[in-house]
Amino acid sequence: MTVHPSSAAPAGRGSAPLLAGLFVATAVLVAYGFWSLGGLPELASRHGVSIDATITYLFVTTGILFLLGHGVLTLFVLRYAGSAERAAPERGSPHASSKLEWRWALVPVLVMCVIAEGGVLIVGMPAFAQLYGEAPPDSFVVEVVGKQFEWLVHYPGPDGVFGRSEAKLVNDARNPIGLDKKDPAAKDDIYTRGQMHLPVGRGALIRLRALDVLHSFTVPQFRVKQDLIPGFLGRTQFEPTRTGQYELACAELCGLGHYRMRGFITVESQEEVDQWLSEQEPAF
Amino acid sequence: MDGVTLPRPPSARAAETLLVAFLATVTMLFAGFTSAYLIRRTGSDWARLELSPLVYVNTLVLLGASVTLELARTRGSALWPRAAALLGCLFLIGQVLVWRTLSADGQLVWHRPQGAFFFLLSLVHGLHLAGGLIALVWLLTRHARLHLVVIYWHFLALAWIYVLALLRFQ
Amino acid sequence: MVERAGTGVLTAERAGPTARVEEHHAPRSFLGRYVFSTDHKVIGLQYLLTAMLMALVGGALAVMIRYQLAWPEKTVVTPETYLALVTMHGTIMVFFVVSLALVSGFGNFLIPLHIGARDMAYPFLNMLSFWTVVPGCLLMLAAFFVEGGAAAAGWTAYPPLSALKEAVPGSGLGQTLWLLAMALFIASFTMGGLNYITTILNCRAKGMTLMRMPLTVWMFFVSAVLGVLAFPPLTAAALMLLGDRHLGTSFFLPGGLVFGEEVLAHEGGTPLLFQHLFWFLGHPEVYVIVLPAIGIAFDVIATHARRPPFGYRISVYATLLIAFLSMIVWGHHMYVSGMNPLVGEYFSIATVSITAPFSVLGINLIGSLWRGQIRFTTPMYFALGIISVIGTGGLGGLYLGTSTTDVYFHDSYFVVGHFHLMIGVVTLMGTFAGCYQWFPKMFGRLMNERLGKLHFWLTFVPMMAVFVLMHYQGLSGMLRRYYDHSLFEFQTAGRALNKPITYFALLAVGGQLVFLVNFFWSARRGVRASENPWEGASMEWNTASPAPHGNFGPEDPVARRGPYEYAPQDSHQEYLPQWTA
Amino acid sequence: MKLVLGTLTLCAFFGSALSPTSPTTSFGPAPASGALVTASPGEVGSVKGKALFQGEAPRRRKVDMGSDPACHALHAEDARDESVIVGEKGELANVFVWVSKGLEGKEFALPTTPAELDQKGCTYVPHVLGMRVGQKLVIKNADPVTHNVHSFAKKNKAFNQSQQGGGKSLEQVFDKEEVLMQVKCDIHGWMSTYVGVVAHPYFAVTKADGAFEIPGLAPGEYTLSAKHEVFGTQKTAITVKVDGVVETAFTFAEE
Repeated sequence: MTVHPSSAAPAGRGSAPLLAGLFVATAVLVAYGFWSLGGLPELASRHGVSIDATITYLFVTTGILFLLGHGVLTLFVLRYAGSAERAAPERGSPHASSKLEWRWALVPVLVMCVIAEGGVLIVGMPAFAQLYGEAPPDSFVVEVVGKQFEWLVHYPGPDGVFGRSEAKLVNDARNPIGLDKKDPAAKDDIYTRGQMHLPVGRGALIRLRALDVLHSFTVPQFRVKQDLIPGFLGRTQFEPTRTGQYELACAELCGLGHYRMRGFITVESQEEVDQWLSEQEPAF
Repeated sequence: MDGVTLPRPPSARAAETLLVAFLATVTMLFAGFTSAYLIRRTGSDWARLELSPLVYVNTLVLLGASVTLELARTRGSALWPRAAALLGCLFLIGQVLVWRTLSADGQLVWHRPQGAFFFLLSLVHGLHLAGGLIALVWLLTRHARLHLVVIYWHFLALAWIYVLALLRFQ
Repeated sequence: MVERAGTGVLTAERAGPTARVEEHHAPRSFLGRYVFSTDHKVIGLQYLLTAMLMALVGGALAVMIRYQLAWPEKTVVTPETYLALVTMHGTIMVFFVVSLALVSGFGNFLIPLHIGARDMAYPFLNMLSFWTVVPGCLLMLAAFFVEGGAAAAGWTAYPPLSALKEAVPGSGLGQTLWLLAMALFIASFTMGGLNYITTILNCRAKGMTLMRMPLTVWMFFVSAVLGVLAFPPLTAAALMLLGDRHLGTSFFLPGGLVFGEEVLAHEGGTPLLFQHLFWFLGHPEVYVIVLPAIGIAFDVIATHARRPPFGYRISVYATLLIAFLSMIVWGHHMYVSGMNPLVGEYFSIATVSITAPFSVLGINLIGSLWRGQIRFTTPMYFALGIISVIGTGGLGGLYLGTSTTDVYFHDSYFVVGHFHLMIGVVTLMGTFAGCYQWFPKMFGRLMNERLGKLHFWLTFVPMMAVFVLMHYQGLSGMLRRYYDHSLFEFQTAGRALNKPITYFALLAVGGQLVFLVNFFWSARRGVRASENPWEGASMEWNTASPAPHGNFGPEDPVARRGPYEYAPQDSHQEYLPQWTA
Repeated sequence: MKLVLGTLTLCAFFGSALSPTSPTTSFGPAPASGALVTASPGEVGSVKGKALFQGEAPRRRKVDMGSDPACHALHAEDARDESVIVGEKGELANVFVWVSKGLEGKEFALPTTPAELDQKGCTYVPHVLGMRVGQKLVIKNADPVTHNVHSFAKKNKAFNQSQQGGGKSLEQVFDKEEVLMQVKCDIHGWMSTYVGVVAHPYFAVTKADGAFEIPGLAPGEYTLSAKHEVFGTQKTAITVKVDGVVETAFTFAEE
């Protein structure tokens, strides 16, 4: 079989600057966008510092790799654009240079081991330990019960003990978290619909429970996100560091009102929290 | 070219490859069920499954079919595959009987997880065996690809012993 | 390259003297030729056209989603419909568009041509696989018209939401149809995958050793192995979910679920179990569809840069490593779903390690241009675009694979932007590159280059804009699967980008019309193509355009060298085709 | 009370009252107009009574609308839980009273006006609604916020739809009897209403004074039931005589 002269292949060098321009523009715009548009909400928790540090670390490292990659791509597109003048490409069997190929394969492996694994282990670990390690012994304990489409916030009341609750006692209007009236510890319990008050500068330990489907406890400013799984008692912990009101959102698809599942977290001084708690109506 | 061409029929090795790949799929299916089983077993409502002795009779029948097929492969008589098909049918009937005894015991009801798993696993296994049975019957007249069917049946016999062991030793 | 033939697996199967040689005539009837054809090329095209039809639906859903997000105050759809849109868009696009077009469509079309086979190993199985997925498509679409609407529990179908009709309207009949359609899809895809594996291992032409296969074939092979191994656990999960929905079993449903004033009778199940089984498939599925796109990019770049791909063997090994790793990292989708943090750390380390072989592929893609003589054809445009998109999307994956940062990014728009870049834009661009590249083998004509390049600009620019902007939304904390973001103050910053994204999305969807026009116009009116219009060296160019029934002439093709002998060192030819002596 | 115009026309034809032992079991379909008129005295009797609560009335908790400030803003002072409303002398409101036995096989014309359920101030109005099998239920939303209307019907087909603030009304029809089917809004968890769907027109809901009246009941023996969402169901046998008024009372207590 003979080799036919190409009828479709030759294409003008003019494409090279166009595509090079496109890749430069992509690199510059994407990087600039990350720099300027992608601001995280203002941080308001202690462990969040490490999370933000990890994000910044990845910003810088992946940013360099991204720009480098696009730079080389652009250079190659310009440098090796085919032209009528250059009759043939430079010759050389690739297998003669397979050592070179292996060397180039080692580069990303090493770079990724250092940048990515290093990042995961060294920069990321502390935040993970704070999120999932032992809660500080003096933590302020609150329970959050997720249901379609509300956050029910449950406080143990003055006795500091959460009352027993049971699914069959749940009544939407009268007993939304199913507290057992017969349990003495439940009498003084307090529950609210989506109102959580937390003391500033003290660890908060949030017990997580769901009544119907999956939900996810999310406060972007605290950099926390943890799923609520029906049938399991989960938990998350963080330490609010700034006073103010924050929105509690649901991050796991839970049904048609998912986008409306809103709660409020007020971070204030311990005295104000105590004052607020004392104003609440007890469960029974 | 006018479209008259000479495609090669798939070689015996192609059929072997297909079978091995298919067995890998089936293995992964049982692996999926196994991991589900191991996790679900830790549930609060789990109770031990009391298997009826008929299960072991069935197992022997299935192993018998495997042995018969092995004979069919090495001896080459037309009788052995027929016997294996018969034993395969007996196994399936036996499995249905097991379901009946278990549901009479109240063990094979949907809200009992151990019963649900037994039913699901034996059903999936039984469906694959029914497929093997069809292949066997189809090949009764031809001797060409018998060894593939034999491999498949051996695999299913092993799979059943695995399922049984999984359900039995908890 | 010269491969030492004659040992072990690397030797291609040869038709021995005992093999029966039958005369097969090309079918003459319309039904036999175009409908119930067993010809891999026809089946490939059937898949491609089916995927195009499904893409029209998936694209329309995307437009509706974007419209709602940009103008929530107009409330064109209700929240429950919105969830159905999101769910169906995801399912249709991942399984019924990208998987069908790229893996099933191009896999079928290219594998036998590439390896010098006359058809797939099992043509009837191949036809059966296509006609299994067609009712699957119909069932999936039918779900829009049943009571309660289509499935609305997300494409991940997490129970309890997907298991209980009380939980969301779409979890009625719509979800059942969804599960059945997925079962048909899985059955079809498994048949196809088994056929690919068998064909690649057994039907290669004489001399076509494994290391003489084009990278595209390698990628299809790895993708088929992954698919065949990863889908069964999802099948198991789907069976169990059906049990929970209709038979009263409790595999995934724990005790004490309350809806209204009723406590459901389920007891003891674990919702997390489903997530594990789902992602055991779900993550490899990403590679099932991304790898073939990368393979196509390698082939297209080699053809049009007139150079062998940089590090062919290394790419093969890297791909095998990626495939292996992809099966042990599924947990990175579940960092915040309550898994043991130590397990989370393991998944994080394993996940991030994928970046090493993956970036080797990236380096090799760029390296393939090195010292080349680039011809800027339309397929080359798309292949170069793929490099840029993989770079962008792939690096974004690090933010999600690292468990620490995923706590913040999980279920935010960052995730949406990331996976759309990787399994949306990369795969679509791979499909397009393939279309432009191998159109001559489909219809004997070339696609229009002007329209093709216009299509490239209308694909790359708006799609990158859409999904990169979504990364910024994710950084600002905006959450996904929200019908309306205006209720939350923290989403104000991200919401501002909703309108621009929608404008770009409309442009991107509209740009695809250019492709459709080009495709159908060129199929009948395009410039006639010679046998080898791109001067390609691999086996598919060793036959007429369009490729005839049986693919090659009366004599079986023989592979005498590797598929990428461009600018060979020891020859004065510009390139050496694989088949010439 | 609620006999059908068609029946009356028939009555007029025969020029006499239907005898209590009339073999007619079907009152026949209503004419197109379907207007409901009260039967003249002399043909029918009625039931009157009160629902009472025994014991210390539970405190009516403040409805916590904290999760949706838009709802909170609709109330000048705190709304109170409506599930148990007990008057000073123990009168129990929102009890659904209906004839649960004795009307089997009889058919009654449907009212042409639909039953209406409104959402106002993020509460349902009325809190307990009685309606007929086959009658249209119109659900309105007078609030500026989105609600979802989710029925937990056991015998009828359950539904779950969202409804924009001030948006289109939703319509539903139920084809089976079901007393106290819960309908609620999942977005605002406190919002719950109960709908009693019965096949005949003989039902009532107790008012704030605990009183109810079911007029126009043909003479005969019936079982009268009363159901409260919290305190459950009570039954009593009654015998209605021509022109007679049966007085009865239901007393509920905490379990």
